[in-house]
Amino acid sequence: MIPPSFEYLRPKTVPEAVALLQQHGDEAKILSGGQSLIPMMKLRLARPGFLIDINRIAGLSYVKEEGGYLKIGALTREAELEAAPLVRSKYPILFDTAHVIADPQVRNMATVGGNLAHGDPANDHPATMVALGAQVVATGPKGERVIPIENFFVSLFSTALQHEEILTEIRIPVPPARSGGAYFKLERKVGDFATAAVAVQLTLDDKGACQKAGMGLTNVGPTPVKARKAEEFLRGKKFDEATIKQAAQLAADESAPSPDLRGPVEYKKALVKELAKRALSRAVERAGK
Amino acid sequence: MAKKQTVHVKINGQQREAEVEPRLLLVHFIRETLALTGTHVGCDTSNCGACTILLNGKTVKSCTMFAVQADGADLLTVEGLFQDGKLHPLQEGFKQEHGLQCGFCTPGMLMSTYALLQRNAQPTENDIRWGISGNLCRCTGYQNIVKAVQYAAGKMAQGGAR
Amino acid sequence: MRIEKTFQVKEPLDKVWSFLSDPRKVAVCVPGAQITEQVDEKTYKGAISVKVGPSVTDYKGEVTIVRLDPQNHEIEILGKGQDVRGRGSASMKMTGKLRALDNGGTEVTSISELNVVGILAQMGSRVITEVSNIMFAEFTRNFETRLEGLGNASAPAAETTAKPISAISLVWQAIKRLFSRLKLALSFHGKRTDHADLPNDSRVQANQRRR
Amino acid sequence: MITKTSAEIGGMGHSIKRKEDSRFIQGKGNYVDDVHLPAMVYGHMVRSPYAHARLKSINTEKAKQLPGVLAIITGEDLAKANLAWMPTLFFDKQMVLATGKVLFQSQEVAFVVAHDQYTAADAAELVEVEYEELPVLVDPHKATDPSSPILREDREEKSNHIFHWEVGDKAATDKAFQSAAVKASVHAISQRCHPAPLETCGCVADFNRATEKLTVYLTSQAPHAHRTLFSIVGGIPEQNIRVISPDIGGGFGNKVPIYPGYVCAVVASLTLGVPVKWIETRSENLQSTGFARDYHMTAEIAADQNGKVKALRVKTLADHGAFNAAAQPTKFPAGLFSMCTGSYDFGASFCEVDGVYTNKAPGGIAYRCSFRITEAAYLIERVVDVLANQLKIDPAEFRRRNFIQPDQFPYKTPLGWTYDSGNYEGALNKALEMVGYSQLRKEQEEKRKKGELMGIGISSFTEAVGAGPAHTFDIAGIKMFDSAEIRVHPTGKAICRMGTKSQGQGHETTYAQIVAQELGIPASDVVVEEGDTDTAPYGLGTYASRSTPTSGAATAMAARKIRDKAKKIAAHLLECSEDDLEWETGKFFVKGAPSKSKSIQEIAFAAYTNIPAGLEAGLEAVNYYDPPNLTFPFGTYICVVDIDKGTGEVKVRRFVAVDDCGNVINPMIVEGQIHGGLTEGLAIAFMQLIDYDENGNVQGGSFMDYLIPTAVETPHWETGSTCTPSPHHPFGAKGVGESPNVGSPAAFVNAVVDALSHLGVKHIDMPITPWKVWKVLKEKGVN
Repeated sequence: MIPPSFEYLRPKTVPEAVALLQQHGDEAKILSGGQSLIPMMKLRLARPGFLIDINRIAGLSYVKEEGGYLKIGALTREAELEAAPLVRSKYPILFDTAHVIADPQVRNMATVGGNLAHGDPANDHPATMVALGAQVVATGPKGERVIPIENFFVSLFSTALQHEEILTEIRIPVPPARSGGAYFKLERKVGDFATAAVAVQLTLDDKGACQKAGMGLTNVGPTPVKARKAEEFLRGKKFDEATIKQAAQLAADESAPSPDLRGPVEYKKALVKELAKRALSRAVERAGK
Repeated sequence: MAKKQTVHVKINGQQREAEVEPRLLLVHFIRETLALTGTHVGCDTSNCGACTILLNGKTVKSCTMFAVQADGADLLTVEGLFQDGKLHPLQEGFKQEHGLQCGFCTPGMLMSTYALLQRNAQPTENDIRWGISGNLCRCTGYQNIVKAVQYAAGKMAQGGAR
Repeated sequence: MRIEKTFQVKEPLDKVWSFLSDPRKVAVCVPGAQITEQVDEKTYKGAISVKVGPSVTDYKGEVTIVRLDPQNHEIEILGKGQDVRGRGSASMKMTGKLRALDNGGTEVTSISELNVVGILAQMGSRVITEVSNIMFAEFTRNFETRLEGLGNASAPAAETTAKPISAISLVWQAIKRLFSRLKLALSFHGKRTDHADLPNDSRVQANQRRR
Repeated sequence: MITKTSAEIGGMGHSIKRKEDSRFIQGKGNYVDDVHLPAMVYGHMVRSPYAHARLKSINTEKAKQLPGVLAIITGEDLAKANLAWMPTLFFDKQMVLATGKVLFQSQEVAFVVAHDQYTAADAAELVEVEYEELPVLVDPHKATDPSSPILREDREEKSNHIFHWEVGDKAATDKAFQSAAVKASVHAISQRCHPAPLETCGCVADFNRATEKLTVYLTSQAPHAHRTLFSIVGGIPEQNIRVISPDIGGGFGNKVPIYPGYVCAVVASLTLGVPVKWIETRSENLQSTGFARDYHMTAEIAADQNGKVKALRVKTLADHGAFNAAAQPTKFPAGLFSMCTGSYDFGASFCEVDGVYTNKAPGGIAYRCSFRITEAAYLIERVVDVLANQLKIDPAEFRRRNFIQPDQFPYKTPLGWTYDSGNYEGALNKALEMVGYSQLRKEQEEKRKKGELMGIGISSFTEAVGAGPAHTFDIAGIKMFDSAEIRVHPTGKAICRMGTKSQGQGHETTYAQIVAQELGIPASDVVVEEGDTDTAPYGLGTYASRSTPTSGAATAMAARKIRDKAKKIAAHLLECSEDDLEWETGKFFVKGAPSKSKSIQEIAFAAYTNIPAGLEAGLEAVNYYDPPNLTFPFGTYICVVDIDKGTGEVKVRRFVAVDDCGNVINPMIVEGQIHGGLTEGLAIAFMQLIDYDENGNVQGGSFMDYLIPTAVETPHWETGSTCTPSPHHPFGAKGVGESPNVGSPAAFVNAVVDALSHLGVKHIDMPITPWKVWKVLKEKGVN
């Protein structure tokens, strides 16, 4: 499998990269981890005329807490996220998510930024970031702008990023005490896209009831699905079995999967419900610790 | 054709350079340009891992990277495992425990498990299975590969470390 | 795959029929499509560009009126295109039926069947249904919008002119309409200049194609 | 019994480490894609995106103008040389490059040759092909409908029906069914799948204009047969063709047929006079070369109240795709499918198979099995479970009641096979014991009370391997013997060449062990060479687990010839009569005077330095071995699964495999073969499927959707063995490489069905995906 020809550009800074995007317009494409783009180029399903390789831009790879946010540099590799002590200790949902993305080699190259910017509803971070209420920082000719995650995914493979913009950072509000999250994914085998997956992030109040709930669903719609009804339903509720079940049902109702080789619509909806139950239970357990 | 670019790499300890088209895949650079054919191609879709190499110490699928991206990088392929006149304990382990049959996936498996042992010197069976989950094998059923890695881990713990 | 949709418009049946029975008018409701030439009474040449994320597939082909039944106000249109790179084809069969409503309006029923053959169907099985859904949704919305605008003098003149049709202007109108109303992932080729004059919100749509 | 040699000799039964490994672990294997010849150029195939279309025109002008493009070959070009079509391995023909019509998606349409593979790929895209799409036939059940298009216009018979084949006594079988107290049936599909060895197919064709010699480096499981076919089809004198099968990265049946890409590369090299390399991509491999199975089967059993089976009736529809390229050398259209009576003592039986064409890739190759025996084993092991369940008899007990008994061997089956030896109950008992069967059944009962789903599946299969006796098996008329040639050097070391070809089975080690066993030359002193048709004796290759039963036997027979000659030399050296000599591993000694002996090494030296009068110099022998019968390995596999009711996921908790392949050459290698075969069985049961949508688009045409299990999905295998030697094989071996793939699918499926049997579930078709299980659970009101 041989990719079509392209010009390769390797900017050293974000402004340089943005300028290249402006210069080459529609023909240009950002190369980050390349683990989605390069396979498509090899199949000749994608044929950008210019590849702007941003991997050598310094300062875009980090995982740190700052100003009330967990900040993840767009070029942070999935494997780095998975291994980050801060993620392991405080953001188990991110560890859950990174761990089930593709396979070890792909995770060494694939970036968190790319996983979001590709706009693929089957990618794993989008749902998790939806659950976490993250923000995406886009850098363009006029500088940075912050896009709330719920406005970021526009349609299948399309995001709110403008052509001249590069996704540079992901910001996740540092969860308050008594918070917990989990990501549950069913895949046909390691390395596959999710048949369905559910991300849940909860904050409990001092009585153990739900103060805040975030739920995102993977690969059950043209964009990652924010399960708003389930989130609203949970607010103020105690997490008993009936509540969890009902919230899971609401999430399933909000999903809009398409049939494919992974299963029919009916199954995928049922799977959302089942995985939502499990993710909610695990999130409650983690929040309670 | 896009204009050629010069790629410098250090591969298995040796400096090499070549002029390449930007679209040249790293795996073809290694196999064709540098004539190191131990690294294999088993699929087109980044699934099989036969092309796994180490790039700056991390495993990558060299079929899913362009050679130009590796400019300036330190690469290790299966040909670089044999050092100081000795097989790497993993190479020994694969032979001792019958961790290979047709041998086609073996270079990729060796590179993935090499990286695994670097970050986890005493992996459990589960760690090993997840560690090689980006490498497909059609012959062994993986069980003896797991044993081969355990063999190497044991040997390295006894001081054969590399 | 097959999608059936029924909707109502205020315009009277005759007017709707004159729109529906003209493939040049219907074709431009298909996202990314353009009619480039009329071959004969029932056959037109056209092109369509389907974009899914970073992938773009351009099809060239024909639109044919398979069946035209003015008595019952039914039409069957078949659009078939081959990938310009020889990697497959796509075809869509659209059956449209009209029924006069008591309130003077018209009920439109459209049944669409889409078949995709080749590499997209092989490699894109994960997204093909989703893409089709989006395309159909766009098509139906355009169709409705066009019908609603029937009485409107601002309807593109090109649609009523005979062959050859100005592909660029036609597509351009379609793009404007689409972008001004819709959020969609499919975007459209057409040798347009730039999108500087698009309304602000549509610019976002037109631009988010690379990553 | 086999005399066990010392570890230093490393004869049979020793788990010596593999000789071939040293190069593989150092990245020094030599696979076809590693072959790099001076001035070599590259081929790229243009393929049809359509499953069925008329070819209206091919315009190669734009492609030819691309710098670096050397040639573009089309079907019309080949037709001029009468090469547009080639024979398949089963009395049909196949288009090399399409003329007139294309009949399946990804069919070969044109072959582009360029200086490098990147340019070739670019040029392939510039070849403009105009098609007119035709109605597509995907469902084999509709193949003979009058409304379906006729696919093969080249055939005289205007029908999509290829063959009808039946075997057995229909009248007696029907009668047995009429009077039967109990009947059970199952409709089961052995789904279309693909062997998908990790190395795809490919070749380097190198025609030397000066010597007029064509050398083809080929991913071939049968290099000699391929040489002959190249000669017959291409009209090149056979002595001018040399096929070299270098290291092969797995075959599993995929590399038995000849593919259009090979022919095109040869034609291109003949035309251009330079070496031409063509290597398949993975998608091309899955979409166009040798698929397997696609048998749609119904089995019915008639039995008495006690669960004693009486008769078996089988009806099967075989989907062969666009060309019948079944790689099978029997004279029966469905190969060994009539082995479907399995391990059980049936009375009357009847089996019929109909083959049809559809708009799918051609093939019907034997994927890690003898021709169609996996389908047969799966069917019988499935239907006996259905009957056992119907009669509420434990499936282990049911099998025990119906097994062919050890004293019945050699056993003639009602469908015409003669099994050499077996002890089915022995293997069953061992497996039951290893797995702790009665305890598991108790656990299952308790779990059911709690609403948990756990299942135990048994498969007591009989395999048939080692094709084959020449009276039944041939390829294009060439009888299916196989060969070995042993040369002992003056220093007592040896080289051994065979007609087979390892693809990972470890021949370089195991054949050396046979020589070691027979001649006492240490295995480490024996080099084994295969795959070069200029040096190796003629043979039919490696598939159908035939290497040990045929070339292995030939090795022993050739070694025995050498021993006979060595005896003459030893008598000469020891100045005694041959009758006074006795053989002990590695030496002849004078009876009653063991100190008077000559080692094989001393004898070898003498064979070149001190030859007795009247004897030719040298110490070598060749043997072409035609086995008197197939060998019939068997075993019992037991699988334990747990089912997640919420998601439908099946987890294989345990899997016990007890195999009986007779006497074992290298237990380590046998165990490795079993691990691998079980893993492929797992994949077939739960993952692997080449499907087609209604337009004939391949679904599962890449590793994104053709699912190969990773180490994470693969369970830990528990292996055991019994030993019932083959009575007719020179050292009692039977062959084993494929048993696990033949026997295991039924064990997996039986386990899943067993977990759900209390809900009234009788059968679920493979691959058993989570959503299929979930759907069944939903229908049964479980979730």
